[in-house]
Amino acid sequence: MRAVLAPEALEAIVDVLRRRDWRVIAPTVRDKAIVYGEIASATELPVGWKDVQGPGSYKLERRDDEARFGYAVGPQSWKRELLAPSVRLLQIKRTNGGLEPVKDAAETKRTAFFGVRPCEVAAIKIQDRVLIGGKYADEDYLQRRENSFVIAVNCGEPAANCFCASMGTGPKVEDGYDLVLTEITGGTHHFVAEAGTDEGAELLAELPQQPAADADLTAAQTVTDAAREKMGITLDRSDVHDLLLANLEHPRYDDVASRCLACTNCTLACPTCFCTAVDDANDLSGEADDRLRSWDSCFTLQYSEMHGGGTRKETKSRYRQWLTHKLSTWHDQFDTLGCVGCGRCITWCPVGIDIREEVAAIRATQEAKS
Amino acid sequence: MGPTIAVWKFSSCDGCQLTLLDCEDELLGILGRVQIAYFPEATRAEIEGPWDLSLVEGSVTTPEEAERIKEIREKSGLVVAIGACATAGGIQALRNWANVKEYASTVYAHPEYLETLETSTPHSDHIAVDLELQGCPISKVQLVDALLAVLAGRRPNVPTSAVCTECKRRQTPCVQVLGTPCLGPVTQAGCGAICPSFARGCYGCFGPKESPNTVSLAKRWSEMGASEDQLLRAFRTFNGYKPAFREESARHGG
Amino acid sequence: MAQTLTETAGSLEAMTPVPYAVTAKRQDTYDTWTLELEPVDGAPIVPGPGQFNMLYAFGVGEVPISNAGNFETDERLVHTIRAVGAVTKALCAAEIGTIVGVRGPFGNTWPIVEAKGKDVVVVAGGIGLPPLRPAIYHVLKNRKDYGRFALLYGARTPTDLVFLDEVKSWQCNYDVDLDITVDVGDTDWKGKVGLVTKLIPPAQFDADDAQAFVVGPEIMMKFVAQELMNRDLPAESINVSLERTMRCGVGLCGHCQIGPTLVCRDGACYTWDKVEKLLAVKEL
Amino acid sequence: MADETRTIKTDYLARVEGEGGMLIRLKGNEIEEVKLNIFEPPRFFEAFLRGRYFTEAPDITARICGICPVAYQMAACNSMESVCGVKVEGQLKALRRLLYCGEWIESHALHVYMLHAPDFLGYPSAIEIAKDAPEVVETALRLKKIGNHIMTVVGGREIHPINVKVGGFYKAPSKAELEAMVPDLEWALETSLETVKWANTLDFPDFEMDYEFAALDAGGVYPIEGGERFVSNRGLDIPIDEFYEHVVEEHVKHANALQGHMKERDSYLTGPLARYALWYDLLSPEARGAAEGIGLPKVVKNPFKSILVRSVELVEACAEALRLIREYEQPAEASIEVVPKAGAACGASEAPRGTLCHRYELDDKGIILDATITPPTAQNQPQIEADLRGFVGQFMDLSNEELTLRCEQAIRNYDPCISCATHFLTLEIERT
Ligand SMILES: Cc1cc2nc3c(=O)[nH]c(=O)nc-3n(C[C@H](O)[C@H](O)[C@H](O)COP(=O)(O)OP(=O)(O)OC[C@H]3O[C@@H](n4cnc5c(N)ncnc54)[C@H](O)[C@@H]3O)c2cc1C
Ligand code: SF4
Ligand code: SF4
Ligand code: SF4
Repeated sequence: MRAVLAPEALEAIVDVLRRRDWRVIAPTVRDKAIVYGEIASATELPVGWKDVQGPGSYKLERRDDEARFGYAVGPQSWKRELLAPSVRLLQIKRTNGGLEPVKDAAETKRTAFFGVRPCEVAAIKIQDRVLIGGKYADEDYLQRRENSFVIAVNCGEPAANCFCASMGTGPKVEDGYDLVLTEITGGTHHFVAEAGTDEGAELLAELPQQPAADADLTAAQTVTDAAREKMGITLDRSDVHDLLLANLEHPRYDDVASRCLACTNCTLACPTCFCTAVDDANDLSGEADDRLRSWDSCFTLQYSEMHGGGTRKETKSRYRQWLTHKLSTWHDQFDTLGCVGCGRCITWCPVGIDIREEVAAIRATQEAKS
Repeated sequence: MGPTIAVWKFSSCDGCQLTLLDCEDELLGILGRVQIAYFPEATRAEIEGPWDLSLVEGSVTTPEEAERIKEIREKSGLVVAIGACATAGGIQALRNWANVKEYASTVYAHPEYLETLETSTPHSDHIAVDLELQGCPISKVQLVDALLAVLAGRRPNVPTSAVCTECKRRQTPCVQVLGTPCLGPVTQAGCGAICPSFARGCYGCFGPKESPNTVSLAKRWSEMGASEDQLLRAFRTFNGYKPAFREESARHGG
Repeated sequence: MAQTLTETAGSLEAMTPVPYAVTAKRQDTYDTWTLELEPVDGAPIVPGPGQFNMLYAFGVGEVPISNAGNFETDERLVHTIRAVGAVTKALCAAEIGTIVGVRGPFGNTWPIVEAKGKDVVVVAGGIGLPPLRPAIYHVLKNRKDYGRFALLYGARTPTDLVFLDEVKSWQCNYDVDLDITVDVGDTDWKGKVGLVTKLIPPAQFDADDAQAFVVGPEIMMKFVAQELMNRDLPAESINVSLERTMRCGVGLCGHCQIGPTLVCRDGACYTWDKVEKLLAVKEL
Repeated sequence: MADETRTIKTDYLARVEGEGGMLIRLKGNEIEEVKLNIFEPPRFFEAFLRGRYFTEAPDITARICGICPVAYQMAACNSMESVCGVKVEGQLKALRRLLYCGEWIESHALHVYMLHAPDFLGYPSAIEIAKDAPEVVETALRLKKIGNHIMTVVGGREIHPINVKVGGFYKAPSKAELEAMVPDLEWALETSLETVKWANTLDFPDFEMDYEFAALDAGGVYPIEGGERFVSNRGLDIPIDEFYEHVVEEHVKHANALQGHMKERDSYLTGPLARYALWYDLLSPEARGAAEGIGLPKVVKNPFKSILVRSVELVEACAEALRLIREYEQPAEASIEVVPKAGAACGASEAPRGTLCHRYELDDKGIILDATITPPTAQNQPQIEADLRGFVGQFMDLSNEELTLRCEQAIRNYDPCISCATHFLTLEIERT
């Protein structure tokens, strides 16, 4: 099911969903960045804003139109909604010498993610594979995931650090959404909408709309084609798996370690990084123990700590772990790459380390050798 | 009867021990499970040592303090150093770059009454410390967790990673990327990343994280327009005497 | 979309510990204890040889510990634990009747059934013996199905040898070529002194038709594997068990990665050809 | 008998901030010596401040005292802004006042219930009170927590807040964030009114002193976060910039601190008793009502009754916080721009325990050339010793034990902060 929507129809989307008592999470402007937050009206979207991104830099600027989605991805990702930064897995109570594990009641409220970019849809699919697709599933993630409803938005204006085209995850979403919008700002400002699921179609049917003609679909395709063109291919994924595994001791890792802060920003900003820690927190009486799961990162020393010390003491090994995991060993572990080309790790690295450049540097010496 | 706890003050502002009294929700619960043996800020009562746990606030700045910490070590099961003063020498360690004795003798008729050492040093320079809680002041959450961990025989949850981890978990857009220099990437987590959440760069009050790459961060600050003076001061404030910060400040003069 | 997710999702109960009572306890060395555990209610879990459980000490935390039980005759969980940190200390301090939490069994199993008809070489370093015990019992129980059985056991000092009486009883009661050595002896020690690798050249097995099972510190496994390969045992026939920090034990937390593999999911048992290159890289 | 020497002594004063002791020597009926011994080691703050950038002063001086960091931050800001010729006004000033109310609530609740009350109730500490009367301590903790919560919301955290900056704040809280505190503050207001009544049930020694009360004049409001003039009930009325022309500091042998004196005058008193006596008419109706309700006169001369006045100020801080929140509108900018200028100026604020004055001299690049800080306890120290003399003179018949306890209590009347008092000893730093 397809349709053409006027910008005002976005308000209807929010309306319909809120009337169903769903939470609507969407991009909004806060703290000088575009972040996700619950909205009550489509007017809270970042109307007429764009982002200017560079390695380690991000700035919001005004656009000369009223685009609702005229920016790329910001500091946050939908990971915050699905693999929450910190949750209590369970509480274990001591009862007359015994142990009683108690789980919190499941949250059942549905949540619409409004404005999910193609790379983010891809990232959610990757986390699905990791967190619920194996032999064991993360219960909290599954619950949140089941309650989610994805309204995707195709990309017309990639930021400087975007490379989804290289990773095959954008700028046009292929599947994994309930509803997808393509924003067209040239001429009359409008959206081309397409349902991806029955639920998406149900929502679309409730919106004020015009039928979509072939020309509209072509126009939408032009938007994403232009975006793809603009990005070009900056990371060759075809050979990257073997390239990195063949160069585990590459001197480039010493070079990057001199710049890398091991601050964890890249991993925690990344929409696919899934590592977590489980810690215990006793209550005051000493009779109950909360087992808390929170975001962790392979860039910390404690991450790899065994009795007797860390496995990856040097920043160099931590960076190598991350880079090879993203682009190489993730594939061995989960049959997919761990990077969707969203560029967050580049933008939100406080010293602007660029994953594409690091790969290119390793590739350059490899090619020189052969 | 729970374990005995003694709270000791050395050269400090009292803020870290006040943190214990500031645990309003937890204080009575904790007091129900331990015996306060010595805590003059809160009580006149005293229980003689040895003590199971000593919380030590403040740095060592006088000969008396240098002796006292040894005695406390001998009489305590566990010694936990709390705060930047106790773990790094604190703000008063700025004296370590000045000549205290010389000045005191030119100004005071009886400098011997001052009884102050040339340096302000952390307890780990004097004794073996079992656990350090960094921070100026320490975090309430970490303090309560450490006490409960001791009671449970658990390892305290003291992450040695960067403030950035907390920034990201609380979803604060990185202020450094937005243009405000931030010490978060080289500073140990624990505060909850307060400063960036108030649109200000971290100023390092929790001291260095493990393997801090201060050189790279300082280089970035320079690119962002920070002067050498600014860099020197940034690394030489509340935890300036901790080796990683001390070495970095030295790279920027002084 | 929601429905399809639930249908295909993996098992959900993996993170909830099941209460088990400590029913027997034995001190093996100055820092190592063996606990026997039985479920407080319900049927016991049945691990395979080589699998581990996540053991939870109340209020202290959870750690991976290998199964060391004799599954051939006994349903009780047996864990031999060396007290090195908070959790293992708490577990070792557990008294009879103490309730601990158990999750598992996790990880893969030793290819011991697949080794049928072949010679078996077991090389254990110190506390590496208990994780091999289930496999050893399988061989002993089905002794006639296997060829020669060499058991090479080394430890740092005589006091670090565990299960010594039991090991010696195997030698008496079954056809086992037992050889024991310690790195550093003491006045009472009458046996061999030297690294466990020295026991390999004289060991009796047919390199063309043998399977080796090796557990010990990583560095020991490296040298043992090398020594076994020097005897022309192919790397594919050498099995080792790896150790990395684990927070979940079920492939969700990411901590136990070594390059392309997750130890909790793809291991902890590996054939040497799969891991040799990985372990050769410093801090991988 | 008449010549017998008697020593009243406490080596380490409990339930005060910092390290100090007390020594009183009597020969017969003659008081030979009264000393408030301050052995808290000097920390040389004024020396460290030299060479630092002017914007650092609020963060650095906060570390003089963990109990009243906001007082330091405000005095530092006031002083720096005065040097640079800017004035923080409107909602930003109101936010500062609100933050400060948080500190007053926290500090006063702590002192009234946990540091001072045990003296009146005959307990070594609030920990023991909690065993017999947990509700009293629970009340104290909840009040304290509400004060701390204000500091957390406005300042980022309760000890050494991070949001205070020369020129205002790094980030202004939203109205909604402040309004969320209203229910708690309403409870706190009610409870502080009860606190006044409860404190009035305590027994007070019959003792009065004839004080010179000194406090800031905040120009028509009860002085908290600042004030342009320093005034007293004996005719002192000076612009704060002239503070050091009237107050001299002296290094006495028994203290690692300098003591403040007013030139050509005796000791004077700053703090709740002084603020209350000078500015009674500026108290909120709630606070005045509370005072009237227990028949508290407009001037209180019995230092032991400072607990009553402190409770009245607790009411004031709660009522004021509520008013500030009701009238709050989030300012468009969280701070005003402050360009450094060469010059020198004083700035002051009313710490829970009294007037705190800072003076800075800057060069044209904003580098601090000179810093002087005079905390309330340093100013009160001569007065504390005077109180002890007066009290011992009048109650000489008490047993040694009783007299020691009472003298300690007389010191705690001031809620002295010894950590604050010892940053003084100045030190030249030669930078190479
Ligand atoms: C598959 C497998 C099988 C094993 N089998 C056995 C066995 O049969 N017998 C045996 O004795 N041992 C076995 N081990 C080793 C055992 O798991 C470790 O000795 C144990 O984890 C040590 O835990 P601890 O808390 O006692 O020690 P600690 O040194 O206190 O902690 C060790 C681990 O806990 C983590 N940790 C705990 N608290 C924190 C914290 N606050 N912050 C960060 N990290 C923290 C660390 O990351 C570190 O990895 C096995 C390990 C693996 C992986
Ligand atoms: S690795 Fe970087 S570019 Fe790739 S998905 Fe993660 S954050 Fe985005
Ligand atoms: S704001 Fe500072 S602490 Fe936070 S992520 Fe950025 S660099 Fe790290
Ligand atoms: S962000 Fe930095 S300076 Fe601010 S409170 Fe935390 S550790 Fe201290």
